[in-house]
Amino acid sequence: MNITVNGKVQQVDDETSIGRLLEKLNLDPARVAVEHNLAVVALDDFEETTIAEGDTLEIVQFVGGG
Amino acid sequence: MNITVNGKVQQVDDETSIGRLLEKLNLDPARVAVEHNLAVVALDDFEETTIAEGDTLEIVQFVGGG
Amino acid sequence: MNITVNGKVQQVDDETSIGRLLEKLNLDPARVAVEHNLAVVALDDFEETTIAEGDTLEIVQFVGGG
Amino acid sequence: MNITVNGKVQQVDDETSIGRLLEKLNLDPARVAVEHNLAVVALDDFEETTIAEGDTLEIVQFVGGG
Amino acid sequence: MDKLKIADREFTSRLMVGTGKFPSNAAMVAAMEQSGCEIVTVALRRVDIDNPEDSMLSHIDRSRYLLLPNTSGARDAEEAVRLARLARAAGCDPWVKLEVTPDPYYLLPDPIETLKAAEILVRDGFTVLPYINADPILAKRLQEIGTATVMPLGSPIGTNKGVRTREQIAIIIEQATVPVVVDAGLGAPSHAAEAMEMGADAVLVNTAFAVARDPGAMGAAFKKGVEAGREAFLAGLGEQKDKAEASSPLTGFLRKEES
Amino acid sequence: MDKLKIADREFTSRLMVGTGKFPSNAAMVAAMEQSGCEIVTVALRRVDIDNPEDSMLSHIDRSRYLLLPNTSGARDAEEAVRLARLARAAGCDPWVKLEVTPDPYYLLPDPIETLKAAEILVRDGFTVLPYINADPILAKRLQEIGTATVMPLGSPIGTNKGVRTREQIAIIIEQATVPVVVDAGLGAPSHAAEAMEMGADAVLVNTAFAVARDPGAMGAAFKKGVEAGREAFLAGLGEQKDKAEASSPLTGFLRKEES
Amino acid sequence: MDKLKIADREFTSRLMVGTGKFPSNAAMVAAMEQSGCEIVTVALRRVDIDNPEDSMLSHIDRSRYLLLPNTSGARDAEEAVRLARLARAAGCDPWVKLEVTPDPYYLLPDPIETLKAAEILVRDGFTVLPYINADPILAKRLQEIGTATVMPLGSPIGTNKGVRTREQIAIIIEQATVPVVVDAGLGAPSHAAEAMEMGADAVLVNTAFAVARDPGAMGAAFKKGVEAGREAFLAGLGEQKDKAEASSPLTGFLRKEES
Amino acid sequence: MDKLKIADREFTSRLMVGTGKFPSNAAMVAAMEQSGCEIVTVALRRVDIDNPEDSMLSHIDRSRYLLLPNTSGARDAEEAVRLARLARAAGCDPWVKLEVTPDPYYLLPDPIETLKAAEILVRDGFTVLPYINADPILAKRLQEIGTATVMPLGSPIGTNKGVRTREQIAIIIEQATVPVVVDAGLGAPSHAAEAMEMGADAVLVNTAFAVARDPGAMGAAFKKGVEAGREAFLAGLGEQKDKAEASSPLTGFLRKEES
Repeated sequence: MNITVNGKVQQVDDETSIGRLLEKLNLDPARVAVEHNLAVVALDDFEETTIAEGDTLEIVQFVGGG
Repeated sequence: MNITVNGKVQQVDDETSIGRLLEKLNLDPARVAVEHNLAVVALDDFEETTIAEGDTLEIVQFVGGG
Repeated sequence: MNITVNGKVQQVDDETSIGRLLEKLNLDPARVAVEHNLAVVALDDFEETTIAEGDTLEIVQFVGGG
Repeated sequence: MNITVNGKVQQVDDETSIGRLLEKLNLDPARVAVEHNLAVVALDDFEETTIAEGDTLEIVQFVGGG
Repeated sequence: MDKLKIADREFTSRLMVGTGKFPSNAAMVAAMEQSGCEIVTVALRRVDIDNPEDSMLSHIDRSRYLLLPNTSGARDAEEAVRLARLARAAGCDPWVKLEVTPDPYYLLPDPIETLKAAEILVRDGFTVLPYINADPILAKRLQEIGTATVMPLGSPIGTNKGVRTREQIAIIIEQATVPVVVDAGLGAPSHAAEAMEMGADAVLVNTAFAVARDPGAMGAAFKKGVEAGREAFLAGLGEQKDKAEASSPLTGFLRKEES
Repeated sequence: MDKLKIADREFTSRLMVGTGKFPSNAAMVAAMEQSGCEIVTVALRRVDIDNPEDSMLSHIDRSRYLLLPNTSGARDAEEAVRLARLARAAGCDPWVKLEVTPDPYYLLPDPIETLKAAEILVRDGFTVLPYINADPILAKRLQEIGTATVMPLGSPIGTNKGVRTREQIAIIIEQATVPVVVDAGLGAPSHAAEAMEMGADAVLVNTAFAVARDPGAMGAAFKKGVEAGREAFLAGLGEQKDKAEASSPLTGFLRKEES
Repeated sequence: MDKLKIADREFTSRLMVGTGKFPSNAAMVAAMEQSGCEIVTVALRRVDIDNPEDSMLSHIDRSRYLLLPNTSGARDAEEAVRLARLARAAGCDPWVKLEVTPDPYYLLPDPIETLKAAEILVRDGFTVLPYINADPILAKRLQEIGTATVMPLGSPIGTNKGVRTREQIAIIIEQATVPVVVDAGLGAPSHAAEAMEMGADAVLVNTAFAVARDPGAMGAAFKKGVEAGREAFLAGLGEQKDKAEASSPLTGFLRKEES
Repeated sequence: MDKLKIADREFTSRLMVGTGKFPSNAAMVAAMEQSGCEIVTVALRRVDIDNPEDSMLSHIDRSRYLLLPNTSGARDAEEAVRLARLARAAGCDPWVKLEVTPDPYYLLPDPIETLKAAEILVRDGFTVLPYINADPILAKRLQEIGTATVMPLGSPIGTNKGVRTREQIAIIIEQATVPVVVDAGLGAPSHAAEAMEMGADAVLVNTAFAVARDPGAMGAAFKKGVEAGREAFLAGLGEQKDKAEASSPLTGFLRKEES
């Protein structure tokens, strides 16, 4: 199915979760924060949060800033 | 009857208008602006605007300002 | 004979005067000032001031300045 | 005899020295500097420097300063 | 010819005069006249019913000066709007110098209430000249909602400290799509000239006139200061340099030319 | 009427113009004319024997402007004296702007050599206007030996940085018995106005005109700036305050009067 | 002992360090360590899915430094709130340096959106440190709605111009009921010391470290500058005087005492 | 290690302390100790024969501090030379802070007499530290005749106004071949830090300590201020910019990357 991640459309398997998506993207869950359809998702909920066709995800991490 | 003019309670005759009140107060209608129960009253309406018991009036004039 | 004018050695005829030198150099006497062996020469004295072998002359004029 | 010390005329015995004068004035020689007729006198010379009628002495000490 | 255009009106003078705190009406009029101003600000206050004074308006030739009522005394948007409407009802053109100053000590403007009042008054058909802190973002938002100018302060009212907000004013001017009028704190003609040299479109001055030994002469002095600054801005000022530059040629006198 | 008196001469203008570095003689003349100046400075240089240029003097109406030769290029008192005498021999009045600047980078004046040259030139009958660092003690010594003015610098020549020596200039003005002419570094009319507001008697400007996009217009702008500053000084400026002062009455609107 | 208290936490250091623009993580860590800071700001950005970099967090000892996420990049209140919540979800304490900067050129804060976001975040349980223009009224409103500090700018971010908003900062400090942290534009220890001498409670510095030849040494220098300013504030600074005052006794040497 | 070298002696501290005007000897000693200074200035005055006070020297540990006698009170070169010689006779090392201040109001130094006295004292074997106006040419001449430092003033003595002579001090530092010690007017650690950041080699402070509520603590504050400025100078300060520079990355959050 198609979802939008950080502004780009991505092909992912159906029946996936945020946890599995991060794994697939080689992103350490402890190092990122995720917004799922504009709602922040807590780290503990990554696994059970399933992603549906057309969902929008924002995955962010910390960088240097003043 | 009692009305409030510029924050002070005043005794005035029943059946009075803004025009007559200004006259009584020796104020030149052309030199002031009047707010009647929070609504601004146009100069031309001074005469027909009647005042009722408990009304609140603000009468202001121009002074020097920066 | 040799004289030094504005720091450069110049060949001039013997028996010359400041007036004649200026003429030869096409300089308007009214527009310059002359120092002859460190002494200022007045405009009126240009003619009778004769120049000798080895003399040093400074010829200056006005330019823009602040 | 009369001498001038720090701008004021003083009566002192004849045959006196700077050393003795300081003693009389209860001034610790190690804490002051002395000018005798405009010439600075070294600490070691206080004793043998004799004072004559009309001499001028300046006796100074250190104070706070920026 | 170099005109100042605010809303649909053109002005020759770039100096606006405030009428507060003058020792006398004569002093006020002298400052107004000699300053060459075309816009004068006035305030509204409650009439003292028990002993009304005669109105200062009788001293102002309204064929010559545009009366610009301010909303001084207003502590929030609602009071400011009421004052603006009262001024209009009193026969003024629908122009207003919008001031919302909750704090009576430094009389600094409230950005939130000022924007709120400006939105209402613009919709209400007023030509709005808002007095603001030197805040470039606020200035941008105000011009976007349709104010006729922005009026950033140079320094707090009445301090005579001049343009102490230089950095911010420069940014406001750079980003402005409406005239920038520097208001408050301009205590000397050099301050007014400095603002104009930076590219400000006009200045508003009051205290400097009111406290001058000779208010009329001070008006004339500021007139020249404002014109000097404006003309210098148009004539193209040079930049500041860190190294000195000879204003006389550096070729040596009485010695060989130098490279 | 408010005149500037230097030695035995009176002037209406308090703005002196330097003639260096202009892109053209026309630009120079435009700046002179529009500035309203009555005194213009010039320098002396060796004639280039091999290709002499025509003299810039032909462009200056000497019935209208007093020519004030400077001693620029002089690195010590002796060179300065020689230059002054040459200028006099060239037909100038015995007036001289005394400059002794050993350092070619910042062109700052030498206090020792300047005082020495001033003593000689005063004895020699010159009217001496010495260019100096903003040094109150040096200024005092110069006026004591008879110079006609003192000319402290605002900031290094050609930097356009304005009056960066405010503290010292204020002391010089306070102690002066001769006119104080602020010279060098005045890059904008606001700088000139500031100097005049402090009580300076006149200013000298050159670079700001020469580098302006429109030198003539800049001359006019400085004319107004100088007059603005002078008039404000005479009209009595108010003091700077730390607390704001309302320019509108603080009696509350629509609420009880405040104490 | 003199502690800085923000919300319910106490800090010994009054210098906060920004982590942006460093040439290397090593340089960043050196500046953090030598500055003695206890609070460091960080930003949030989208992960580049295609080539993710390793997180800079791995270089920051979180047992030693409180991570203060900022909302940089947010152009309005809603974006700022989302960023703050993401940072909290990422495991940070609910503290946020609130920045709303619609304009990408000067990065100046938006007073309206900042207040709006602050209200939401305070209700949401965040400890909010808002970055603002030097606007005393806005500062007052923010502290009234419960922000933990106010962070007025000294001059625009990254300019190194120091405290160019002195007048306004002084008023903010005078009226503050929460710590005042001067942020942005502090380019040298003297700037930081000046802010602290005025009575600021802390400062935040980033660019000055990141662009220094030796960021670690610059961190140590600012540490001393901040402490110097704070200690001088507590020790009671003297006032500025216009007349000189001898620091040596004025009794004449070698002449009669003077009155 | 970073040492200050004057003549043939090395110092770790770059802060010199003046001993005038302290409320008590205890306050003076506290300031000296906490400032970490190694050089303290003292003055010479006539003993009051009729009621001599005990000498303040008894409070100064001369194994720890180098006593630097000044020539305050001297109004010309001759008096200054006599004072220097008396100080040496009183057992001081042949070091002298040369001050010639004819004017008792602003206590500004006389450039002519200072140079004259310096020439005599240098020939006489003294290590001469002359106090001067911020005059780059005079500074150059003094170092050329062999003074051990130059000590330009930041602002008039005792005014606490800081470095008001920035332009000139910067030139003096650029041209200096001997240590530049900024003296007079430094009223806060930020002032001292600013001078050091500019590249000054040391500063001398007195009034700021003497008038502080807590002179000892103020000594400690200045110690840090001076070190902060010096370390920042060595660590390489960034330049001032006119445009803001983000300290957080400008890549948009939640929107496409921006170019």
